[in-house]
This record gives sequence, C-alpha cells and structure tokens, in this order.
Amino acid sequence: MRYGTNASACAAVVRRDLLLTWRRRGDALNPALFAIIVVVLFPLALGPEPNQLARISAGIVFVAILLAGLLALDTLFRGDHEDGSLEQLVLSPHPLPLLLGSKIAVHWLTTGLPLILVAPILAEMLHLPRSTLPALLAALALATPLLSLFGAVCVALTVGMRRSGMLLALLVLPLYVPVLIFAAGACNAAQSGLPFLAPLLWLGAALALALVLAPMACAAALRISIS
Amino acid sequence: MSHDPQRLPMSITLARLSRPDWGVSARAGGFCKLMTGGESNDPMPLLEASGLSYSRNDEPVFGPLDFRLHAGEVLLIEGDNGSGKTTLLRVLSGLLAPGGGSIRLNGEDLTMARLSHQVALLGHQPGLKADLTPLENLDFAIGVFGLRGGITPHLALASVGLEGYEEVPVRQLSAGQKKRVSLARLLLVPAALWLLDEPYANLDREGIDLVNRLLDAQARRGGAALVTSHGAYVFTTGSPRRLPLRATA
Amino acid sequence: MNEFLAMGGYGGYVWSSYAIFMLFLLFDFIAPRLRNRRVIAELRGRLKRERKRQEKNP
Amino acid sequence: MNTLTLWFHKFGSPPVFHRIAVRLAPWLFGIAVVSGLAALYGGLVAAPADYQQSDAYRIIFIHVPCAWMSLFAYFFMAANAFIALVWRIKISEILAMASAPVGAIFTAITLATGSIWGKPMWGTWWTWDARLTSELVLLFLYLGVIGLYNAIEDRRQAARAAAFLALVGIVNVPIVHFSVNWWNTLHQGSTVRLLGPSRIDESMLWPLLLMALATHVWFFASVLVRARVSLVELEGGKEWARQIALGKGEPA
Repeated sequence: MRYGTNASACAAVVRRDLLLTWRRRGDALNPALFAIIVVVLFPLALGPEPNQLARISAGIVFVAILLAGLLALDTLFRGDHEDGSLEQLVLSPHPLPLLLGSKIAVHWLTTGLPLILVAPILAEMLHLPRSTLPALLAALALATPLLSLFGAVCVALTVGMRRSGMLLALLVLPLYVPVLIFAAGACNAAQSGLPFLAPLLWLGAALALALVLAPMACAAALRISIS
Repeated sequence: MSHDPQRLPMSITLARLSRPDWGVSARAGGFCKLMTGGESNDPMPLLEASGLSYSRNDEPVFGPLDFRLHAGEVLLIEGDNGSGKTTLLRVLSGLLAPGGGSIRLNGEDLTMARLSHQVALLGHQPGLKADLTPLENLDFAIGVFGLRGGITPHLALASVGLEGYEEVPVRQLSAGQKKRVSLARLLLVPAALWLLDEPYANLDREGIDLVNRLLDAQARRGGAALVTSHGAYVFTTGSPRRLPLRATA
Repeated sequence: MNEFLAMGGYGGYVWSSYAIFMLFLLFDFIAPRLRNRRVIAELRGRLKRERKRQEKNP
Repeated sequence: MNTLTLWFHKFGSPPVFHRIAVRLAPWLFGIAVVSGLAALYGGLVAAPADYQQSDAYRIIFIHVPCAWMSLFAYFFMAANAFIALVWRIKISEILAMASAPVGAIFTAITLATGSIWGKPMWGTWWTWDARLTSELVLLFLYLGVIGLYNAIEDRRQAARAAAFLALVGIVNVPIVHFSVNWWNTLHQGSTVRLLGPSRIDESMLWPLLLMALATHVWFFASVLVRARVSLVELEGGKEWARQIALGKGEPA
C-alpha cells in the first residue's frame, strides 16, 4: 500500500493538467489571441492618433486581458465536471483546497502567463511609453493570478450549469473591480510620473491573502455546487 | 419528475461472496421494506448506515435506510430509474451530505474515514480524460488516491483485458473499454469499500463476468462493495449468491 | 400649489425621483403577491393531480 | 445544541414562521406607509429650501435612506447567509434570498435618484463619483446573488450557493469601496456630496430619520412576505403548506 503525500497528489494534478494542455496546445493560445483581437479593435474605433492611444493604453491592455481571462475561466472545471474526474478529485483523501490550488496554478500558468507574455506586444500596439512597461508587467504579474483565483471561486459556484457565461461574468465583475482599479491605477500613476508602488503593494497583499483563502473558498463552493 | 418517489421501490440485495457463514443484517424503514437474513452479532461492520435518508427540494429521494456491510460482502442495490440508487452512493461516498441519519465507516465518522483512504467510487461517468492514455489516467488516480500493494498500472490494465491499449488515447476506446479502464482504477487504489454505480452498464457478457470476478476478488481480500443495478444485469457467475431480499412497493 | 409643484424650478427632478421611489416600492409590494398566487395555484394543481391518482389506484 | 440554534429551531419551524409572517407583515407595511407619508410631508412641505441647492436637495429624503438600506439589506442578507451555511437553517436560507431582491430595489432607487440629483447639481446624469460607483458595484453583487439563486434547479442548493456568494460579496464590499475611493482621488473626480458632512438643519433631519425608519420597516415587511411565499413553495409537500393552499390554514 502506498498512500502518497499531499505534495505528490498536487504534483499528480499539476502533471495531468499540464499534459492535457500540451495535448491541446492549439487551444492554449486562444486567450492571448483574443486579447490581441480586443486591442486591435480600439485603434480602429478611436483612430490611430498615437498620443490619444498612449493615454488610455494601460487601461485597454488591462481590460483586454481581463476579458480574455474571463473567457478562459470556463475551461477551469468544465471538462473535469463533464467526464466525472471532478468528482474523483473531490473524493480524494488529500485536502481539496490544495488540489484545487494546484489546478488554479496550472490554469494561471497556461492562460495567465501567455497573457503577460503578449502584454508587451499589446502595449507596443497602443504606443504605451516604454518607461511604463515595467510597471505594466509588474501589475500584470500580480493581477493575473488574482483574476484566476477570484475567478475560480465563481466558476466553482456555476460548475453544474449548462449556459453559465453571462452569469459568470456577473459574478466575477464585482470581484475584479478592485484588481482592475489598482493594476491599471499603478500603470496610470507610472505613466504620469507619480509613485506607483503603493497600488502594487496593495495588489501583492491581496494576492498573498487570496493564495490562502481563494482555494479554500473554491473548495467550499465546489462542494455546494456538485451536491 | 413524473414519478412520486414514494412509489419507486429500491431493494437491497446482499450477495454474500466468500463468507457464506456470516449473518447479514439489513433493515430498511420508510419506503422500502426488506426481508432480512436475521440479526447479526458480528464484529464492527465496515460500513454502517442508520436512519440514512436524503431529500431534494424537500421531496424524499430515499430512506430512511438502515444497513450494515461487513468486510467480504457485496451489497447489490436494485431499483428502478429514479429510485435514488445513485444518490445513495453519492451520499455514502461523502459527495452529498445526508439529509438525516448517520454513516459510519469502520466505526468512524464518514469524513474522517474518507481521509483514511477507505472509499472508491465508480460513477456514471468514467472519470477519465479523453485526451490522455489509460496509463496516464491511472497514474493520475494513483497520485491522488494512492496505490494498493502488489499491483501496477500495467497489471491492472491486463487484468481488465486491456493489454495493448496502454498507450491509446482514451477517446479512441469504446464505451465498454472506458468502463474497463475505470475498473482498472478501482483495482489500483487502496480502498476497502467500493461504491459502484451501474458497473454492468455498457459491458458485454465477458465484461459482466469481469465485474463479478473483480467483486469476488475484492471480497476475498477482505474488502466490500456496494453495487447498484436497475435489475437488467445480475450476478451470472456461480460463486456469488443472492439473498432473497425483495422490495415491497 | 403651483409653486409647491415647481419646487423652485427643480420640480421635474424632485417629482421624478419621488415617482421612481414610489413605483419601485409598489413593484416590491406587488411582485411577491403575484408569485404567491402562482405558487398557491401550482400547489393546488399538484394536490388535485395527486388526488386523481389516488382515486385511480387506491 | 446551544440556545441560539434552539431558538432558531423554535421560530424557524416553517409553519410557525409562516403564521408569524402572515400576522406581522400587514402591520409592518402599515407602519412603513404611515411613517413614510409623514416623512414625505416633512421632506416636501415642512422642511425649508436649502440655501445652496434650493429645492433639488429634497431628493435626499429618499436617496439617503435608500442608500442606507442598500447596505443594511446586504448585511442582513450576509448575516442570514452565514447562519444558513453554518447551521443549515432553512429559514435563514429563505430570509437571505428574500432580502436580495428588496436590497436590489433599494440599490436601484439609490442609483436612479442619485443620477437624477446629479443632473441639476453636476450638469450630467451620471458621474463616476466614488459613492455612485460603489453603489453600482453593489447592484451587480445583488444581481449576481439573484441570478445564481435562479440559475440552480434545486432550491436549497441554489440558496446555499447564493448564500456563499453573498458572503464572498460582504468581504468584497469594503474592498470595492476602498479601491473606488482611491481611484476617485487618483483621478480627482468630483467630491461634491449629496449630504453635507455636518451641517444639517433639524427641520431637515427629522424627515430624513423618519424616512429611514419607514424604509427599514418596509424592508422587513417585504422580506417577510417574500420569505412566506418561498416557504410555501419549498414546503409544498408538507401538510401545513397544503392546508394553506386549500385556504384552510391562515388567510394567505
């Protein structure tokens, strides 16, 4: 008999989800592609004037990435719920928050990280000043995991539903508002030469808290919605 | 739902597999009455449900049920569609909180028992990832549930008749073959109690025999199993016997 | 009276606010009553169906 | 079982609760309407015009009590949600879910009257004022709870999921408020307040407080009626609910 440790169970979840993403690696690019499409629409709607675009570029990048993340959230539990492996995960003898935390981590790695990687391209398309780019990337590095963690709690609540898209957006929006405000605020402050560390620190504090609490909330929500 | 749950019978059949000398006790109140094989005075049962019931939207789904399951026993739960068999297994596995009554595993409260690796559930869905191979799926199950001694994923696949399919993506397997992969998972994980929801569905004659052999082996190992069936499939091999427990509607 | 209704030139704003307030609360008052009627009707229908079924096979 | 849960089990018994709700609700509505009318008289007739805002300020007599109610209803909902999730008490589930639509209505009134007041004062129907923005997010929180509750088939599971969301929301409300305030100062938006910080005449204060009382009582009356209906719906299989459906029990 070998029961395995919590760490080995989490490793198994991470390994499997990474493998699944690799098998469907074409789909993994979708969020990044979606963010690019959204960003392309703005100059077409607002006109190509560089100064005007530069002024609102940070905000557009964040909104595009938020929307792309929202689009990708649906895949977090849907497949697992449909084929019954979510049940198996819940029945595991290891703590569910840890396993879900691993799932969320992989989800961020496969959707959030690509979004951070395309962010410089998006910024360049919108003429974001080069000097603001570090602030943008730092804010994204803190904000995208938060979006994944908050989103996971809401997805867990809607997991059994067939058409949950609109409802999910409604549930997620109030949770995303503070993240968006601080992340975009940091960039705007950096762009206008103001100190931008404070909002980033707030985001960091929120991330530290959410890393602990969100997987637990996600587990509690999941137990409610699979019953 | 067009049916009134009170009119749906659910019977519980105890199939004593390897220990025919053991007394069997099953008593059910409420919506199903069972003829029992006599009260027992044996040691601590593996699974003990007392007054177990579950309601959805305040409509009773099953229960209150009382039954005990000892090591070496297989309990066949028969009932029509909608009689609450699946719900019963989900309650017993801990996925659903019981509406009333209590479940004890080895004398422990259910949630604690689950933490000590006691229960394996085979649900309606096979719980397999279509993009992964059977071996990869089994590796994941081992990682999350642990591994029984003396068996490997290859051995388990061979014993469910899937030798040579180790590296074929699950999406290319037939429904019956997927079921067999789930059965291989049961063999691998170190659970004393199996909860099998319609294990005979999608299986051919040979597959049904396979399930019965696996159940037999599980009972011989000192494990136990709860099996649901809507009655179309029965134990066909010679060794398991059924106790004539009939539901009265 | 006209002066009262005019509200110092802000009559439109003030009265429309109060009208919205009243309308929303009226809706809040009526909505559960309509739902109550529907729930009771459904329950009666259910009872009737059950009684019919009982008469058919006692 | 401690005294609290015992108390809940006594008054939380559905038939008892239903009987209390049926008796209490008309009285509460009566009190709410009478005190509300008195407050309207005080606000529209008795109170003098503001020296700065003229008569437009009279909107505060409904705007401010409704804004208070929007928060109060959320706290009431979250408290019941907490009780419902921890002790699995059915009445608390129902009370939490009954307060969501009422709270949403008060939030909507707050937003509508706030924007109407903004037109003469700021010259625009909508301004991204910190309070209005927080209130808008609060409305989304309410709509999320209501939407989730209606999207799940099983009523009790739906109530538990929505209650969980309400608890997540109650953590979120102060964070949203804080972040929106920070955002507002960053962008140096308007800081005009509908209600001045300290100076308020007594002739203006009493209609305001009376209206606050009226809206609170109205809230409880409406929640009781809604909870009563949900209770009959949920307990449709039980004898007491059938008696009520057949008109034999308490008058509905």
